[in-house]
Amino acid sequence: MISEQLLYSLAGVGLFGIGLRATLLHHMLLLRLLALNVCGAGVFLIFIAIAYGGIEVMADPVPHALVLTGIVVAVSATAMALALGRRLEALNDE
Amino acid sequence: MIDTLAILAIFSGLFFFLSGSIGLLRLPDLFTRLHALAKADNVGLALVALGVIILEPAVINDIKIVIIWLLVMAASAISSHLVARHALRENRNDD
Amino acid sequence: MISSGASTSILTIALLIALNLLLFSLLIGLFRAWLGPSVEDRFSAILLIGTGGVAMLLILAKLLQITALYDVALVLALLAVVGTVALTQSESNHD
Amino acid sequence: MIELLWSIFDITLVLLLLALAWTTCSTQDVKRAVTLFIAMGLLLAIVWARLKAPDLALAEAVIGAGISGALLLSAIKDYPSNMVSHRSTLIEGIINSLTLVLTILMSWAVWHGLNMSDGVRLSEPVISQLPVSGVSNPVTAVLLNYRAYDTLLELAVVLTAVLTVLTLNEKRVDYEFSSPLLQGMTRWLVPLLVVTSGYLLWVGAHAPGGAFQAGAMLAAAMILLQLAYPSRRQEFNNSLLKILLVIGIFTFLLVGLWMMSLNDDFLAFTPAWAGTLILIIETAATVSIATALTLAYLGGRPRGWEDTNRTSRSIAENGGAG
Repeated sequence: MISEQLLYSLAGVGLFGIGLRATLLHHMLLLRLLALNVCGAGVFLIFIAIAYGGIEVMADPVPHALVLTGIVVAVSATAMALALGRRLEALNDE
Repeated sequence: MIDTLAILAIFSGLFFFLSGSIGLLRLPDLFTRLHALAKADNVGLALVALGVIILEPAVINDIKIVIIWLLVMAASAISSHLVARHALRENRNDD
Repeated sequence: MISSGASTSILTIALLIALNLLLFSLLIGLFRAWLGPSVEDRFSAILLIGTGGVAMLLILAKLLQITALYDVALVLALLAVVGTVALTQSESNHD
Repeated sequence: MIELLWSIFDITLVLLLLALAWTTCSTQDVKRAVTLFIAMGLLLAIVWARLKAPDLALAEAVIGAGISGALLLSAIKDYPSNMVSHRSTLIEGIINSLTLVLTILMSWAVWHGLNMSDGVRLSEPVISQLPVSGVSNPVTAVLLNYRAYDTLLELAVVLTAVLTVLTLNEKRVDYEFSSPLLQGMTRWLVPLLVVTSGYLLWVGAHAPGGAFQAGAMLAAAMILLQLAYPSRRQEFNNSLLKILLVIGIFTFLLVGLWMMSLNDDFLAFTPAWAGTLILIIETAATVSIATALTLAYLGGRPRGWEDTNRTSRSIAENGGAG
């Protein structure tokens, strides 16, 4: 059987790549923001996959705490970027 | 014996989940799809929850699962109503 | 942690099959999110993922012996309606 | 047999996640992208649960189902939805090949890293110090005791983000419609959300939960109220809001300084009091996070904010003119 650690961290790398590509390709702010969030989810997934130790073993709590902080920061950054984008759209309309 | 009962409940719940999602995919318009969804939401989850309750010895967790089931039922009713109403209103605006 | 019937392998296998089938049913439902055509159609797929996710969390809690996953399912059930409300209330405003 | 079934589950889950990410990122339709993104968030919660990270599953469920859905769905109407644009083929090719190379390199790095000998796992020192940390949930211990600095700065980041939101925009216009059914449900759902938020805060000491999850839950309750009762114009008490916004970081700093006077080190908790101090900090942080997320959802200053905050408005208006 393949190792779950490897499978999920490769999935994390995949998410990161997909997100990065779309961040660079899109013109629209909201789509770029979503792509950036996908990117971030990929990084979180790599962390958590490495922390995973198996069905019977307790996972490493330190990466969990790191990623929890990361999720909070990601949400705040998204909210801030949405506000910036909204302001930008309002300026463009004028 | 108890385990068999639980497995039976969970798998009958799965039947409703699968038919719900197939209905979501195959039925012709939004309103019939929402109708299919309600099967998965209400009966499907109820049976799966019942199965897990049979397996779960701690009473506090059993109570939690019952609350979850009640919440999902209420949420599914409200959500279907809101989504359907929204669709109706948007269509009227288009005409 | 209470070790219960989940240690018996038949039950574990049955629960795993149930988990796989649930994921499969979500996969079918997600085709609707992909196909659309309207926002409401896509959103009905999200409603299905919400309920299916609750069912999956209940089974995972049993399989992995993590009781905290019942809390996650509870939170998911409680907040299931918030997204729907945000969707249906926000768009009716602009046209 | 059991391992095979787990593998099938893992592979399906991963493929579904990647497919959702791809469709989210490749579409030009904003509404479609946002709905698919919300679906991906819900799926991520299941992935965290599968990887035995219930704290994260909890956070992702609150964020994915509640906050980010509401944030993004309400933001859709700020943007034109049918703006299709393409990069030139050359640039697209360059971007595609660059990201492909980077992805392959990273895959190799991950594969190589996982094949190396197991380094020092941090979980052992975490577990061995748990008795003196004041809590028994290792994640909470890491967040609020061992690495309390990080959490303090995290609160500062949240505060900064919200201050930016408040400086830039006015609150969005209220919605016009509501449904009696929705209002009926809100009337009993909101108290339930508040109680669950308190439960998550309390349970964080010995099981998954904590300040952020509780705060986000409380914010979801506020958002639901805002959505269900659009006609009843909530007049916010702005001075109170400002206090609630900073009370978390203020309490954190105060406790840190107090502990510095006792133990010569910033945020070095006395073991006997650690449990109580962590609960106090978390309660204050919950209130602040809830206020911050609610204001972020509103998208700007509530009415009457300027009366006590003239400078920020004049800056925003000058920015608008220039």
